[in-house]
Amino acid sequence: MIVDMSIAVGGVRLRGPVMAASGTFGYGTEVPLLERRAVGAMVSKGIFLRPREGTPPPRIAETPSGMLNAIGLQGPGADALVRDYAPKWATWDFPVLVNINGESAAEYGELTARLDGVPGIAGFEINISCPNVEQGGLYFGNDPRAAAAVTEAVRRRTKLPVWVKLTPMVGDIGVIARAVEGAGADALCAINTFVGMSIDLNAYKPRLSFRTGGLSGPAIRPLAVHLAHQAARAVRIPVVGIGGISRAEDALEFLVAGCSAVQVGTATFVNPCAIAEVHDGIESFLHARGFKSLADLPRHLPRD
Amino acid sequence: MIVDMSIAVGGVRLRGPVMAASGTFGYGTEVPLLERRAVGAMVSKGIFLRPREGTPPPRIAETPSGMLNAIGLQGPGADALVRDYAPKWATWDFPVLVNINGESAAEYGELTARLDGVPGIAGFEINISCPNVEQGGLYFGNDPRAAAAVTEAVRRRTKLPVWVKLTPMVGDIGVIARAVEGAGADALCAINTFVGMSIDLNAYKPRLSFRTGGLSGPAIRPLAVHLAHQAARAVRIPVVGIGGISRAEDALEFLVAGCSAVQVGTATFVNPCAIAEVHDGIESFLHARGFKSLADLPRHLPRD
Amino acid sequence: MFVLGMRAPEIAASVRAGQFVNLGWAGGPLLRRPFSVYRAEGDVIEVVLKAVGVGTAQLLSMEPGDIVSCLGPLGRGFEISGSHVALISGGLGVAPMPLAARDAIAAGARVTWIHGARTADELCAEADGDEVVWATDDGSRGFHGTAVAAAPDVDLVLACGPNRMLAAAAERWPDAQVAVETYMGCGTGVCLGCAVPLARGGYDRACKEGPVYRAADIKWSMLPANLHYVA
Amino acid sequence: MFVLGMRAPEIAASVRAGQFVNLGWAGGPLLRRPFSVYRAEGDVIEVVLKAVGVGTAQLLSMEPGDIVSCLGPLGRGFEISGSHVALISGGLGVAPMPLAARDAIAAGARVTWIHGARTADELCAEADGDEVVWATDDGSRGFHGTAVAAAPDVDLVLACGPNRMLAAAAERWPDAQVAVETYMGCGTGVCLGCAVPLARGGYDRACKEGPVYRAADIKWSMLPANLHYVA
Ligand SMILES: Cc1cc2nc3c(=O)[nH]c(=O)nc-3n(C[C@H](O)[C@H](O)[C@H](O)COP(=O)(O)OP(=O)(O)OC[C@H]3O[C@@H](n4cnc5c(N)ncnc54)[C@H](O)[C@@H]3O)c2cc1C
Ligand SMILES: Cc1cc2nc3c(=O)[nH]c(=O)nc-3n(C[C@H](O)[C@H](O)[C@H](O)COP(=O)(O)OP(=O)(O)OC[C@H]3O[C@@H](n4cnc5c(N)ncnc54)[C@H](O)[C@@H]3O)c2cc1C
Ligand SMILES: Cc1cc2nc3c(=O)[nH]c(=O)nc-3n(C[C@H](O)[C@H](O)[C@H](O)COP(=O)(O)O)c2cc1C
Ligand SMILES: Cc1cc2nc3c(=O)[nH]c(=O)nc-3n(C[C@H](O)[C@H](O)[C@H](O)COP(=O)(O)O)c2cc1C
Ligand code: FES
Ligand code: FES
Repeated sequence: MIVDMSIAVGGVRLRGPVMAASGTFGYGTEVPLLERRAVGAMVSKGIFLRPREGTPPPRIAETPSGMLNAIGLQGPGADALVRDYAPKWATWDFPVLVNINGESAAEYGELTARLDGVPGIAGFEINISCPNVEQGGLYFGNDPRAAAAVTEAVRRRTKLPVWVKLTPMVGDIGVIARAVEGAGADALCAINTFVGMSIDLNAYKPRLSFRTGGLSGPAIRPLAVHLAHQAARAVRIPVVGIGGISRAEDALEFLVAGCSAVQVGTATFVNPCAIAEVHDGIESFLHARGFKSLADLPRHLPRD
Repeated sequence: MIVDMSIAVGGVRLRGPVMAASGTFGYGTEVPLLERRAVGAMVSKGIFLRPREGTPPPRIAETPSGMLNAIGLQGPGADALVRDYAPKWATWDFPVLVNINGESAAEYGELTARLDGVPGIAGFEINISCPNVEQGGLYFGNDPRAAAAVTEAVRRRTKLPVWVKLTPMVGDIGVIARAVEGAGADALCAINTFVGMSIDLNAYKPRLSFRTGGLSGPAIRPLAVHLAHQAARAVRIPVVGIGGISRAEDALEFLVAGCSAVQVGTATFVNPCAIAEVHDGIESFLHARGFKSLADLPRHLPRD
Repeated sequence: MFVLGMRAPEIAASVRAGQFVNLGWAGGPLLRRPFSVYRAEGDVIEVVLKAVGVGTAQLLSMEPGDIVSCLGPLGRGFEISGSHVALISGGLGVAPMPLAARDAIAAGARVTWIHGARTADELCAEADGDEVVWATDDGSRGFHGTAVAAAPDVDLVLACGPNRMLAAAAERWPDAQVAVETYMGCGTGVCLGCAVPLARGGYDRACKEGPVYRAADIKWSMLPANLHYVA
Repeated sequence: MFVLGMRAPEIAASVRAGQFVNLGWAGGPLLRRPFSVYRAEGDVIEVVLKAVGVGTAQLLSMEPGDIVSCLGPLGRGFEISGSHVALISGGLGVAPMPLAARDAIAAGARVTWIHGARTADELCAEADGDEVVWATDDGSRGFHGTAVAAAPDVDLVLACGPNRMLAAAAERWPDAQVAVETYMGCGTGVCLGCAVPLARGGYDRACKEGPVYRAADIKWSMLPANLHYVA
């Protein structure tokens, strides 16, 4: 099969369109049976400037075709990341982006400055699904000004590619997409998890200790395809589709809807070879339809 | 089993907390094997003032633990409803609310005036998940002013109970909930379907002729429980929980999260006896825990 | 093509040709799957199917004794009349025909069954009727051409198969009775998901007013042709 | 309690007592389900389970020849040492004990197995060890009280069972090795869903640093006690 699967997304060259989504692949050192050849890129677990403990258990709950998680962005902080992981990433044959988080635009900027130029770090994915502590806990992700401010704060500290990962919990995703495009994002990632809740009927309280959690998995795929499509229509920069991808057909839905590449998350928990299977399946699909390269796939839906 | 399952919700007395959701029970005359004793109330298929053809097929598509629909609010219009269905409803032993729709606040008001006082119509459920044609197609449902304007327009034309059915596609459901409470709603229904899209990879276009559709079914339940809980925390009027309920445990999640009653939608497609099974299951649960009445169920989660 | 039998005494006793059952089972997909009743004898009904997706694959991996929830009989079947009836089927469109043949014969009619396929491999093994005509697109068996072209002119034409075959039948016999295929949400008339576009404007429900229609009553250009019923 | 055997030669050859496998199967729930390896002989591993929810119910309805995807061996098992080892189990906490007994005996240790249950009905049928002690909450068989109370003082205590039983073991033997239960997303260390609160602060991953811990290293007050592993 000779299909050219490579693609450039927001300043990052990928050998294939299937990446590992943040928080579902650890720091890339844990996944067993990993078929590295198929990994387009990895986005590492979301990190803050300083170490974070994360939330008490229970942290996950299963729901129909999905799961809720409230990990609380547990992580070792920027210094440990630079010391323990980046040197390994520098030797790998696929790029690693760091998913960055903060409680204020300034903190995002500071974290970027700390990580910029560190060998092994190919770019940044800004997670704007964080509460904005300065604004009373409102989310950066559903306020176009706050989202743009965070993007600018990061953009000013680095020449590396900056991707912005959008939250689905918004009235109009196009507004946020345009705001962060204007603030200098090189690509958008759509989408992060939806906020959900599941109740323990024995205890009359939420199953998760954090009360709410982010819903991921196949359940959200139709919502994610719609939002990624809306984002792709709103901007000129590339959009990376995320949400409920476990088979090649799922990924192809995002690509046909206008995305340039995709990330696989929860599916890796179920099947450690999910990324390779999605990659290979896309290749077979393209081959069977006579496409010579990923770029030939009809990408944009007929507009209304 | 002697458990008092009755409850009053926003001016409507129900013999049980489980109602039929709009658009999933037709006009109440179609469902086979119906166990009427268990139906708390029925909300009829969404109606406009004038007849509507609806959208071309395909109108539905299955997704993991869910389905997308774009029926386009096909319906016979107010006059036919009054002539063909209301007289039947007037003889039934459970109340029927009419789900009302419009393209402008004025149209909602006109429809209410046409239906107010017609025997068989016990109240109104305002569907605010409609595009506001006067405002360039923005949804009433994610603009607090537009949502309040529609609620007021309906409120002014009737003394019957007015419920407002919220859309989940909003940045902050509490804002909309408070706006429509302030405009005179007697209860809130949370939630309507989420907008989603599914792609036909043979045709490189959406499966649904309308491109997007509303996602319903178990897949959305954790999102619906969260939003219903948020709405219930935001207002003093009762909230009716809707979204992915197919078993008693599902309904109980909404009740424990602060809802007063629930509606069952998609589950009726799969199991025409779903309402009765959910009702009976809640009764058994209450009985097994020693509760004498539905009102005794611990209703509000510990607040944070 | 495989045949699946289910004990369903009430349905077996009352089902009419062209009606369907809506099947659901534990561990299956969310929505039920509609299937025409293929045969009904004693306590048992049969459906004919092949694996096209997750639901049909699961049905075909069932073992004797497994339990399927079977809602039906649903929809409006064929209205049989006249002294010479032609049954025209394509692919899995054979499904409603054995019952149609039974009823037509019981009503004293002569029955000609014309079954079409792309190749001889796709022809179904058995057919009931006074006269059986095979038609293949590639001429590998019987008539070389479509089942519609192979059919004689008779009093009543009943047809089932891919929507594009039915559209062709509608051109030749406006009064033919055709069983159409749509996606279905409920099968019971409440969801309006199974819309069939009508020549006079508006939509009917395939599960309630259909799945059998007078051929000329359908606006064929708007009925999706790419569903999965028949390959 | 039922035992399910699976052909899994590589896992059978390498699994250590206290490690687990993460099982997934077609038509099953989204997430895999973790199970301790109960026995390993030749090409076959066994797990012990009872139906508590949808996943275990589906596993128990499998037929010989059905296929289960079996990821493992996962986690860190027991470290066996000393000349007298006590195995303390409650309910389904028997699961890792046969392998632990095997390894302890192979290491030349004397093994005392204390198994606790609420009533005699809940006791498992068989137990391996030089000495077997039963304990029931209601005194209907063996020692009247908990397994922890029934245990002798020995060189090494290995325990598995409800988290509240393990918390009691931790009070008596800070150096006991306990196998804890948490919900798991991946079982492979990437999701951080299986957080075990540590006495020194922060969290470990049950699937990677655990599921076996030194008893005193866990902050028991923060570990949920209401999971489903053991009724
Ligand atoms: C009245 C009627 C009678 C029929 N009789 C027969 C028969 O006798 N024999 C036979 O083999 N087939 C029959 N069919 C078709 C049969 O129901 C489909 O083959 C079956 O639903 C396919 O299911 P599947 O799970 O195998 O495929 P799927 O995997 O579900 O099909 C592929 C895709 O089709 C879509 N899809 C399938 N069913 C639906 C649905 N109900 N709603 C929305 N989307 C859907 C899904 O999105 C899916 O991705 C009949 C259909 C109708 C309407
Ligand atoms: C290391 C380890 C070893 C184990 N060994 C055994 C063993 O040997 N024998 C045994 O019987 N059991 C064992 N268990 C427990 C076993 O995994 C559970 O009994 C099983 O997951 C329950 O699955 P179920 O589908 O039957 O129940 P469910 O129906 O899934 O359980 C009820 C509820 O629990 C929740 N839940 C269950 N599993 C998860 C999960 N992974 N993540 C989030 N929520 C979840 C769901 O929300 C569900 O509503 C072990 C667990 C662990 C962590
Ligand atoms: C356990 C878990 C942890 C996650 N952690 C992060 C994170 O740290 N940063 C982030 O931006 N997204 C995080 N996500 C979101 C995923 O990257 C992805 O956007 C989401 O899960 C939807 O994709 P999926 O359905 O393929 O899982 C996490 C998701 C899961 C399930
Ligand atoms: C086929 C279909 C038609 C619907 N029509 C309407 C409608 O006319 N008006 C309305 O307010 N909601 C409508 N809904 C939304 C449902 O009433 C309900 O809010 C939603 O389906 C979520 O509940 P469920 O998951 O139990 O189905 C419709 C849903 C479906 C599936
Ligand atoms: S399938 Fe629901 S109305 Fe026909
Ligand atoms: S279960 Fe995912 S890290 Fe342990």
